[in-house]
Amino acid sequence: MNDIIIKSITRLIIPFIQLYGVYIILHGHVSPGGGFAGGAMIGTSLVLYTLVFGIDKSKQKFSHRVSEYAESGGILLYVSLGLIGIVITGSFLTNIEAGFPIGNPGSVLSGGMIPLLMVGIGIKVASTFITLFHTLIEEEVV
Amino acid sequence: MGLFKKEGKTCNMPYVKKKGFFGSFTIQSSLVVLFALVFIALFIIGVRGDLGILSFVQDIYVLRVIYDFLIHLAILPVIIIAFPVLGVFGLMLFGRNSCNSRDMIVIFMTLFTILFTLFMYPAVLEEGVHLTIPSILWLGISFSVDMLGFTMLMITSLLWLLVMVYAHEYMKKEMHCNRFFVFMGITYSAVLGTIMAGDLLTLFLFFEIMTFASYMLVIHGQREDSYHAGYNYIFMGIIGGFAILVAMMLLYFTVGDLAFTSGIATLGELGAMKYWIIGLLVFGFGIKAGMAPVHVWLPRAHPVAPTPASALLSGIMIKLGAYGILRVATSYYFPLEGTPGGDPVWLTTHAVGSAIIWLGIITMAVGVFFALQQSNIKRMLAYHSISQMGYIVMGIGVALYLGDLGAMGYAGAIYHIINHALFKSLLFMVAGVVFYHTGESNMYKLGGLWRKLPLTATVCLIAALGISGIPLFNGFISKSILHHGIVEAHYYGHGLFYYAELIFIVISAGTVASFIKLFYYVFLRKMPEQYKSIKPEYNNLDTAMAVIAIIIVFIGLNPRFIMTTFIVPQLNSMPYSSEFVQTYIVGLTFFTTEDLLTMLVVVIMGFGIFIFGTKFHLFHLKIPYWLSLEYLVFYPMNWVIRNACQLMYGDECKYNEKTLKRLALKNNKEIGFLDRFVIMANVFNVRYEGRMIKSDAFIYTVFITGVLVFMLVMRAL
Amino acid sequence: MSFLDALIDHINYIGAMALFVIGLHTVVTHSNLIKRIMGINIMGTAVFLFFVAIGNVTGGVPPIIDQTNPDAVYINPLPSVLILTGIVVVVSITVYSLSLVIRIYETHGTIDQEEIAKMTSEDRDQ
Amino acid sequence: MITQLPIINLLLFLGMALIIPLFKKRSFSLTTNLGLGVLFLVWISSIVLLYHVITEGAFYYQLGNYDRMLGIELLINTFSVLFSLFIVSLVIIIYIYSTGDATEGVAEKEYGRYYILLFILLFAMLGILYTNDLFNTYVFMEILSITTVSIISIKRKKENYTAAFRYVMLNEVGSLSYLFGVALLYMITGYTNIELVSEGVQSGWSLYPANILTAIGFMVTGIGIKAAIFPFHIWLPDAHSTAPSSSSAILSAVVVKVYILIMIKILFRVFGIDIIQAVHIPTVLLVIASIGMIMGSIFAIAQTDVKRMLGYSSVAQIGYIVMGIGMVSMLGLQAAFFHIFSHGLMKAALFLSVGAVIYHKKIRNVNEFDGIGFQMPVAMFVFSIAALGMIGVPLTTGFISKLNLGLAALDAGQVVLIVVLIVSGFLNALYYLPIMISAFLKDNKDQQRVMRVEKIPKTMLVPLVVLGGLIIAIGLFPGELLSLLEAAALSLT
Repeated sequence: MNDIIIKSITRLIIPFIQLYGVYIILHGHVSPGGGFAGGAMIGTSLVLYTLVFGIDKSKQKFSHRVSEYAESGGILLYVSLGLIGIVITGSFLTNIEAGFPIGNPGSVLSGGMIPLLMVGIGIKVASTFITLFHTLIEEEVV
Repeated sequence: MGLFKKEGKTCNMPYVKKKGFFGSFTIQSSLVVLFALVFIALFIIGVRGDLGILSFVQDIYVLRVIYDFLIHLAILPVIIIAFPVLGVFGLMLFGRNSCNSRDMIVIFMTLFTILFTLFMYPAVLEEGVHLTIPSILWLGISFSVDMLGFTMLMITSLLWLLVMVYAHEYMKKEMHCNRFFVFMGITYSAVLGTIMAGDLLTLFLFFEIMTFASYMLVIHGQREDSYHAGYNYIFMGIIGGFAILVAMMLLYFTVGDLAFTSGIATLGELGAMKYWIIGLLVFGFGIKAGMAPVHVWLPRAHPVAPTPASALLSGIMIKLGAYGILRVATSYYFPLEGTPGGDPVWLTTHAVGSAIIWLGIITMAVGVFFALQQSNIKRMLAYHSISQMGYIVMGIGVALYLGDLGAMGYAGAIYHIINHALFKSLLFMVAGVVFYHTGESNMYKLGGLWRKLPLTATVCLIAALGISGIPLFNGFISKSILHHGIVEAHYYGHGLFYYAELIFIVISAGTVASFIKLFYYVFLRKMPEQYKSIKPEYNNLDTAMAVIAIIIVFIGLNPRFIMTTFIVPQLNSMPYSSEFVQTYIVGLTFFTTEDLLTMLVVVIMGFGIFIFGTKFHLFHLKIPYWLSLEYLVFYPMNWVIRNACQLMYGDECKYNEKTLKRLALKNNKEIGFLDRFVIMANVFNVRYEGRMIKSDAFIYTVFITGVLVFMLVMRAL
Repeated sequence: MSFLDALIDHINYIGAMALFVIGLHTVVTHSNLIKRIMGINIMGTAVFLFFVAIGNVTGGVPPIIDQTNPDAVYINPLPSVLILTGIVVVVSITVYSLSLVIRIYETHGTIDQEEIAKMTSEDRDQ
Repeated sequence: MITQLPIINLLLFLGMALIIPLFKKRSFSLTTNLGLGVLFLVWISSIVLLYHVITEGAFYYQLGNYDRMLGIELLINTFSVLFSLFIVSLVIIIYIYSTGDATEGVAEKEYGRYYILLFILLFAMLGILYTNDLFNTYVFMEILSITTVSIISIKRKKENYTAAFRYVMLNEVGSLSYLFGVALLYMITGYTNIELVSEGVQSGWSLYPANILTAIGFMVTGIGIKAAIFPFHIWLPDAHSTAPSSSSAILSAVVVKVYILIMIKILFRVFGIDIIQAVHIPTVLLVIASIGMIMGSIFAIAQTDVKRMLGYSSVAQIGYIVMGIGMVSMLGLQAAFFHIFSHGLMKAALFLSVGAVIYHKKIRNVNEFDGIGFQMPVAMFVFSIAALGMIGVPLTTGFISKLNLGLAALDAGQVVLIVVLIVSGFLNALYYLPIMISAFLKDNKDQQRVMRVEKIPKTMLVPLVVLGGLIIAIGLFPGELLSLLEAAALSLT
């Protein structure tokens, strides 16, 4: 796809898609959305990038290695947040009781550690999406 | 017949060449046997207090301490079972490189078993040896040796020693001797365990081990026919084992206990279930005992095994089948001691007994009938084993049928177990020796061997006289007791047993005829040329045979010894009427005119049959195949299987054509039922496997619909 | 009339059932592997629809706290949350099976189940 | 602290799986040793948990302290702990073996991936056992399915792809059926927590029978597919035979059992004995178990590929377990549990020993086993022990399970089942014995028998010997295990 319009528009639109994804991730607990939805958006933006600019260029931006680290890191973030709960109150994934801030209903900071968990999920989902897509089109499966 | 495998490649170990007339090994092993015999005699006589030997031993402090320690050792059964296993380890460690040291280990291992068995005798005379090991195999296993078990142990261990002495020489010409002796040891251990079992679970455990270990003995020759025979043997053994297992579950479930104690009080209330249990047990043990409808493995397995193995298979292992029947019947189906004769609890025993008598009679008839047709010596002996097992089973049947008056049948069965073990293993040994020297086992091709093998001919004559039941030899004693038994069955019981007695006599005559035939064809007649070069020599083979022959004659001359030492104590602990036992068993006179006359009739009939048979070539008569048992039983099944294949595929089967043709064979000799079944499974697989795999979601749909509809319908009902 | 009422009341359940059967029918009757995957997806959608439909409350509002309307009836958010997980699972299964189909196409040269079965059974006979 | 152990077990496995890709550059033995360490840690903690559960009783663990109506809850009782201990122990043995033989058909760069999958597999299995939530079970089940299918297709061969695809298709149908059942239960109870659902089901049985009935049907069928109960076994032989030997052992000995445990959980804890008896599910189970026991063996007889044969044998053995469940009695359940243990040991031993033969001699055809016993004595000896166990010879675990099942059948008044049991045992003998006979008693066809004893790594031999020893040891002294299993069966109600 060597169409200049598509390339330019893609360049233009991808940051916004990703920004919206981040917004969705961070506001997952106060409005519809969350880690999965936002992560999927970010992942889709990368898929779009691959579609437009080709696999090679995409690999430079988001290499296999990076995605592997991101995938593991996403879950590890989630798990280590959960471990805080074990250390402090004796239950995995404890939220407010473990000392996370509780704000006003409706505000971003009201969910304790939920936004942080969502960040972890978002990273994981986004990287998984792009990895799946890459492996499928490379036919380098399993 | 244990054909020696691959010329020149025999037991590939150096063994010391014997010097002089007797080899040193022969002398050593003969001394061991002599020691064992003397020790047995002295010990038994001593414990019975006949010659004051015991008080002599008691006077010496050290001996007394050792004696007291040994006879009160509670774990004697475990020691006895462990000895052969130790021997196996010993021969694997030390005996790998020399035939002589290996066989010495084996012989001493057997000797020690005899000695330790003897130490149980004082305890057995009092209340028996009992040992329970809880938590093994979930329910716990237990050992218990009473007089019946002790009798079996004595005959087993003595015979085993002699066969091991014999095997040393014989196995020099076979391959894989080490493997043979290893599995011999395991089998021995299992046999001892079976005899000493105190409950059905233990019995079953050792019985199964024996089946699998002795399989290796049957298949030892590793030829096509031994594989066939082994295949037959192992699968029938497994079926028998499963039958016992089911019976065991039923018993445990209904009685709640597997120990050999009377269960008739509970069983009596069960209705048909109690007959199922005993039926399964008789079926399961009967397979091993070679009982008539399920004997088919026996004439195949015994001839192909090496001679020591077939001597033990025929001498000991099939007895364990009879022993099993006797044990379960007399423990579970007998009321407690002191139950009066007219008590209704005997009714079950009565019914079971009458069935077993007829099974025994049929077995006797089938065995002799087929034995007369055989030309292969070992095969003929195998059929005779079946027939003699029929005698024993009949004796057991009488023991059950007559209730508290069945002591005669019981005594006969036990006595015949002992006798048959002796003469049948001796006969197999003779066949082995003949084969050892000539390489031939077809009796029509042999002849005149008495000149070359005089001792073998003598012992063969003794054994033949024994099995034919000629007075002064041991067979006469047990056969006349059994004859008394069947006459009593007729007298006290149903009139139909009159015919059983007639069959009994005719079959005894058949036995006589076939042994006249054996002796005549093998040892008399003119000798074929190729056997002129045989040199007579004396070695272990002759030691073992001579000892057994001497025992046979001893029992024949002195019948009361076995009776009073081994059998009467058993009868006294059974719920038999003690009055009857005292009058008829203890006071039994052998060699009465009546018995002798019966025997004379039998012998004359036997000669008649022999002369008649040779004149009209009746012994070469091959009965048509379609009359044979296997054909009759399996024909319907084969028909079903053949047609099932047709049904599945029609005419065009994509399966391997050669195999498919085998399936369609009409002759069952070329392809067994199990093979057919396997081929059918293959065809079935080719036909349906792929199709099933393809229709995965369809199966799901059908199943889920089916289940939902089923549940709805059942709920609506 | 009542029948029609009931029909309309339970239209989402009936729809789910119909989808399930359609999906199953696709899986059973088609031998094209990709079509079978699509059938599975349709079945999955049916189950998800059913699950989500359970949580629906007639006249309910999305379960987001709204200070202006304190006594609003919320629909049950739990089924939707659960189904989100379910969707993720089915997505991964679908991706995986599609990649397998690619592999099968490379090695067997076909994505028709009948032909594959024929080939494998021929392999086995040899 | 002990109450934290279940979640720590799960996290250890998950963490191990996540760490492996980060170690890509390091030497591979580091990964395997670390993995072994993790397994041992979990093993020890499982033992501690078992002791705790037996002495102190079962306990619940709420993730994030959320209420059980909303959050995920773990239930740690004898049942879950005992079986997690079983799984971990067996996997340790197989794991040690696999460090010698992961190579079978797996490319070298895939090793890391294989162990990632293995640890996720363990994570999912333990999760299934611990969780007290129907939906959570579904999620773990799907994780298990995906990792299983990845393990099956990790060998890049064409039969692996078809086998894996077949597995995915059927298992996905099964999962969706299960989820549909969960939805139906959620509809009437409003919960997914097993205990709350169970209460709701008991009280709602008279009001919504159609819902519950359909739910039972769909859930049993769905899990039946995953557990390879007879008419749904079709995916199993291919999947288990094409996977690498060590993973075939895990799949056949452990993974399938986990699905059966889910089925037990659902039947006994969610619906309860009364309801399943009212809808005659035991009858259905007994019938399909009996057919499966016979047909699985008949299919196994016809196989020439030894691993496919073992796969079909698993189908038959699963029939034994389902039969135990179908009796719906304490004895039956206990017998089924025991057979889960004994079949796990025996099938693992069989697959591993056959794997050693394949590793060393590169033969898979049953007809080529002539004389293998002389070249690979240890492997074939263990094979023989396990095969005799399958037949039900005393001194092996197989005999005890047969005895238990038979007594349970009598207790349930189903004498027909004993006949099925015996026939199936006989059919087992029909295909296991010829292999043993030809391995030990026949000479190799193409070459004179050479006494070339096996040269396979010690890491493969030791697990084999341990498995063989365990089969005999538990066959000799099953009492302790049986009493533990009884406690496990009691903890279900």
